[in-house]
Amino acid sequence: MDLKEWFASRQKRKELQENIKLPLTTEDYCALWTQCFQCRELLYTKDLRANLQVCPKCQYHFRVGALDRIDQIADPGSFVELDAEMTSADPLNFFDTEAYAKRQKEACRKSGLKEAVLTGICAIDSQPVALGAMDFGHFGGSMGSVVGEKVTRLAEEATNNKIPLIVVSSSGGARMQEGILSLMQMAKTSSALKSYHEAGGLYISILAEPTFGGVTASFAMLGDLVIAEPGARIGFAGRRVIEQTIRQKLPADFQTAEYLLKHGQVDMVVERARLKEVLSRLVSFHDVNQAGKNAADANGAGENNRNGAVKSEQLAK
Amino acid sequence: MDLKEWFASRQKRKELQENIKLPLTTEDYCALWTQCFQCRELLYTKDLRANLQVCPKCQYHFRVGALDRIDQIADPGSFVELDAEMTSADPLNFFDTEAYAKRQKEACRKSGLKEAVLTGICAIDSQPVALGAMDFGHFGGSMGSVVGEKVTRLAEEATNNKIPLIVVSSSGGARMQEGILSLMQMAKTSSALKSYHEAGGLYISILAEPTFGGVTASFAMLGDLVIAEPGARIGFAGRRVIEQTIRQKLPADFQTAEYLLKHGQVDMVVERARLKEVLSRLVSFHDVNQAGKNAADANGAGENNRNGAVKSEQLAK
Amino acid sequence: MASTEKKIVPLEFEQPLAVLAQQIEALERQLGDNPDLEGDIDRLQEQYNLLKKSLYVNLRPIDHLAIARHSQRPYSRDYFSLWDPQFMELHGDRKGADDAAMVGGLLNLGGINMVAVGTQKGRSIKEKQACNFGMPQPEGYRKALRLFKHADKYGLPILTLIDTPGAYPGLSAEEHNQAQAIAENLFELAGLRVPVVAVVTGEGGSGGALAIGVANRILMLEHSVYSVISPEGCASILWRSNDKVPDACQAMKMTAREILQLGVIDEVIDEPLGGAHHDHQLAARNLGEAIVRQMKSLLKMSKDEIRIDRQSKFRAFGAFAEN
Amino acid sequence: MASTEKKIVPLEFEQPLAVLAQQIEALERQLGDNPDLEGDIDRLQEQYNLLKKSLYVNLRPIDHLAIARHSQRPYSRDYFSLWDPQFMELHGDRKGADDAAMVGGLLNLGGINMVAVGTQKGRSIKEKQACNFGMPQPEGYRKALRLFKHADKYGLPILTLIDTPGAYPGLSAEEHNQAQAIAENLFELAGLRVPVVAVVTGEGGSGGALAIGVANRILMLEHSVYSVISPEGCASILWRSNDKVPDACQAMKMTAREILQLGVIDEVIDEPLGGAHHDHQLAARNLGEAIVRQMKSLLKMSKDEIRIDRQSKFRAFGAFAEN
Ligand SMILES: [Zn+2]
Ligand SMILES: [Zn+2]
Repeated sequence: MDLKEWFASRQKRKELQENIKLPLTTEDYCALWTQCFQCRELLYTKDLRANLQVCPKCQYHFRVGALDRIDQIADPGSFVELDAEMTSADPLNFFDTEAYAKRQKEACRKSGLKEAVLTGICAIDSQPVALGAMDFGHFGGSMGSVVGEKVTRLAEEATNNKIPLIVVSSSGGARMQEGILSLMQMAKTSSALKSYHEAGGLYISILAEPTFGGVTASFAMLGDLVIAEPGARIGFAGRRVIEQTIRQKLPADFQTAEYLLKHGQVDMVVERARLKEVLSRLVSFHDVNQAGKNAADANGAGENNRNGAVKSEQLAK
Repeated sequence: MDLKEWFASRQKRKELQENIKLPLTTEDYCALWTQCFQCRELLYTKDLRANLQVCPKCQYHFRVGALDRIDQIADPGSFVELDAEMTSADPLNFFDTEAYAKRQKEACRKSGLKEAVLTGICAIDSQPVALGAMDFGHFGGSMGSVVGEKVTRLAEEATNNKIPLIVVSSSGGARMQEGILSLMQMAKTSSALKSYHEAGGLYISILAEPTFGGVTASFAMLGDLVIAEPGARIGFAGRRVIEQTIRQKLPADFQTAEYLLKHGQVDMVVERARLKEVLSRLVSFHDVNQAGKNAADANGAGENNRNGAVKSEQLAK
Repeated sequence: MASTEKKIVPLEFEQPLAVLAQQIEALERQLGDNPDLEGDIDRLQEQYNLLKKSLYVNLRPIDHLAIARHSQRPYSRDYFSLWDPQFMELHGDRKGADDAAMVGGLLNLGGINMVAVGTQKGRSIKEKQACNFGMPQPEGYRKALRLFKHADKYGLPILTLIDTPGAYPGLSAEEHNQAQAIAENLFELAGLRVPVVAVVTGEGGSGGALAIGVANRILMLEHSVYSVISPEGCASILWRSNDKVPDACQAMKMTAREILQLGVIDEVIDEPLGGAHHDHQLAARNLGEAIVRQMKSLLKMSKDEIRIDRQSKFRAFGAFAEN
Repeated sequence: MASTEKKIVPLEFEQPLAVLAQQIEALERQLGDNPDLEGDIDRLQEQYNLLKKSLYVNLRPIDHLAIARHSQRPYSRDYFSLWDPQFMELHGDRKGADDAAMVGGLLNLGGINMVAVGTQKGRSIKEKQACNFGMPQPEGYRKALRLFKHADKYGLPILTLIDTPGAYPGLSAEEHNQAQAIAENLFELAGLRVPVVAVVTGEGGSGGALAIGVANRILMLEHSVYSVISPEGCASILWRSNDKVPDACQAMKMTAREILQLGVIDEVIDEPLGGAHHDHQLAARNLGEAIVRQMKSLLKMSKDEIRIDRQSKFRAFGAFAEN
């Protein structure tokens, strides 16, 4: 599907029209100075943001909010949000030391977001993609019904429009306050990805600091390609739980992106500065309209690779 | 396909008629007494054979030749051999300290067989199956072009007749004297099994003492179900080669059937006395005509399981 | 019956009952010397029966949890062999491990050939250790997946029994990508074209339970529990206190009846009074009948319908508001 | 050219050539003092060129083996980066390991997007150890399989480069079912519906080579070898002697031209004089052109034709008599 077509068809959809939020801006919660978690350098917050939240001294990758993440990946002005108004219910009437309803309000106030994931359609170097970005700053990026539903709908949107799907995960896991329903979101999102997979889709999962629990054990680990950000901590069980269970000290790099790469769990670790470029090339390399089709349709190699942006210069030399 | 039908259709095939070898008898090469490899007990050879070549004292499973193996598995008189006359060529004109051609003759004389595998169609508790049995006594059970071709044809026969396939492996690996062509038999047999698999076939691979190298790394490890005989040594590389490479002593049970079971490589270890019964039940449990079909065709559970010989008695109590 | 019952280890909330039982026993011992005691015994026995009934109808969530975790509760292997003495176990993931915490094989239940898979806790100390207390490793989930695919190939319906505290939080489990193993099962189960019936028979612990729980029909035994996190984990995170486990049990709505009310499962199966551990045979018969009933109705659907049925079921889970 | 050549470590059979080169060099050093030497130098140079040409047209099988194993020979990673400086490597089997002896990723060669997979030997001691001297473990074959399936999904053709002594004969390799890993690759490669081109670039060692070698078109570099067992293994088993390696090389017919004659491969690709290690750029260009040519012709077939083409090719291998 052509990006222009998509934008045209979108115009007809009333509920989407109401939700257009362009351009993306948000009040920053950071103060004037930020100290680097890793090298302890004091950084001017504005410079840090300009450097994609990467410490210029030690390359420590700070967490990125969903809005900033989208800005870093999507072509400027191209992101059109889906399901922007979806909010959590409280199916269990959950109360621990505080009511879930109250905690939800508090989370929204702190993050400036309605939920822990933003989803939408955008362009990457003019190639249309379905993009989701989680925000750890909202309720620890936990997956309740809304995260599950929005990711599921995004996968369905990608299936219907035959466009690549990219989700940036950053989450502490399932949202306990929604009980068994939050667990079921793991199966719901995975099921939607299964249908997307069989339709020949390309799903690139990006694992950002931190990704754990039910999110890792569902859509985050189901990418056709899986990319991790440098230094990001990624796993199923938390480090402390494991240490308590096995009564053994864990290696220092345990559950880091680099550890996962060494243990064959991610395709690549990509520094944030190169992320958009890599995504763009991966998207252009895989023709999602080709997948499942007969190779004979392509009438030879050139045609078969008409989406290929990467050209071998070496061979021509 | 019904067994009777198969036998009827077989009658029309001239080349098969010529090759009928019923009933199976062979001159035994063993002397009057045999000493058990494991417990050192001196056993009366005739008794040992009557006990399926299993030591009555320590249950050591002696190697079984292809003819005896077929007798142990097939319903009496039901085995009809395929490709009985196929013999090795000498494509490389191979000569080491002796010509391959001469070694082949010697192997035939010693084993009384034309090649290291016998293949055919038989019945197991009246259920038709394609059955292959390797003979380690012939050229170390090595796989050259004939073994590859006969196993491939057997898989094709099973595919065409929609019947289960059972192969008992016992081999030192590929036959060096046929060079690269013997290596290619691994791919040829695996490719035939891929087609059989996609046609919904049931392939039960039985690993007998010893199974190594190119046979293990092709058809022997590709069973839908994999059964090993107790104590059988099974692996890819030989124990000595590994010890020389890693300069480390290997565990005593390394590469035994029980070791493979512990390491998740085989579905079950089945003693020879129960092998036929287990095969019969596995064949009856899986409806190869059902595989790939729509469940709705079955009109309910009873029909869906009309081949099921195993009935739950407990539930009726 | 009474003699079987006596061997059963009472739970904490069953103490009043145990005390009464002891009193009855004491009186019975004196009965020979003093026949007048018979009336007292009868009265106590009546009291015992009343208490027993009222006790088991007013169970708190934490009591269900205790029953679900009772070490004499029937485990997957018990059910399989009670249903089918000829159950043929299939081992291994084909790639290096045979996880004893995940049992699977070929089962004939009520005349239906099926592939059965279940988590396994183990009863003796040795068994428990071998089974890692019912906590599978990635290799266990991959073994289950291999069996699911086997079933799909031959059109065999799938039964899963769930009784696990969860996937094992260990070093090699993380190294071998526990998360991916679970996710892949969710993904592949969604696409199967054979009927899947899942039963929570004891503890349904989080993602480690769900990894064999993406089914067309989900049943729970009366005293079983199913939750997104262990109550201990929930209490420690939300209340920062290990004393608040009963509150966590309450808050999470993890009992069979509550989960039924939330619409996540299809049926609650009654257990023998006091719990399945009081009568394995009866528990197996009740559960077996329910499974066969569900399987029979599912086997009427076409392969496509089966898959759509399962995917639609999970598609609907969730509670949210749109503007 | 001469200066590049000098850095190259000569092989044993190249010693006469090396001696001549040293003599020429010595005379050249004296040339300033004694201009009369120029004629001698020219004569020696001519002799050198003649010897070089005759040497490389009369290579024994063992000489090809030596060239195939030359530590300066280009490896998979060299070819990938020479062909496509933007080659995107994809790591891991997703289940616990990233075998460095098996390299794979997304390659654009001659304008064709493809998935490329190759064994990798490593050049420095450290690299060699990391790459296990080019001997993959089961995890390496499973990583390759993952990439093959990725290619199949997106209709991307597959290129494999083979240069391995074989699969690693180790303890954990056996534990993790090396045999099954290889067998599964043979099985799955047979079923792929995208073009597969395999090239033996160095050593084609047994099942460990074949596991990425079930292709529609199989090419071999001029000095590469391909055999069912290593010549050392063959000599030790059949001759019971390590001195008989040259005889084993001869007997097994393992050189590119011999394998072509046996009908197992489709094409032999010329190498720069003396072997690919003398000119990586030229070797890569020649090979790249051959691959692109083969790929283009394969891409004209339908997906079904591609699969049938591959399966038919392997179906035909074998030499036997029927009665
Ligand atoms: Zn820093
Ligand atoms: Zn014995």
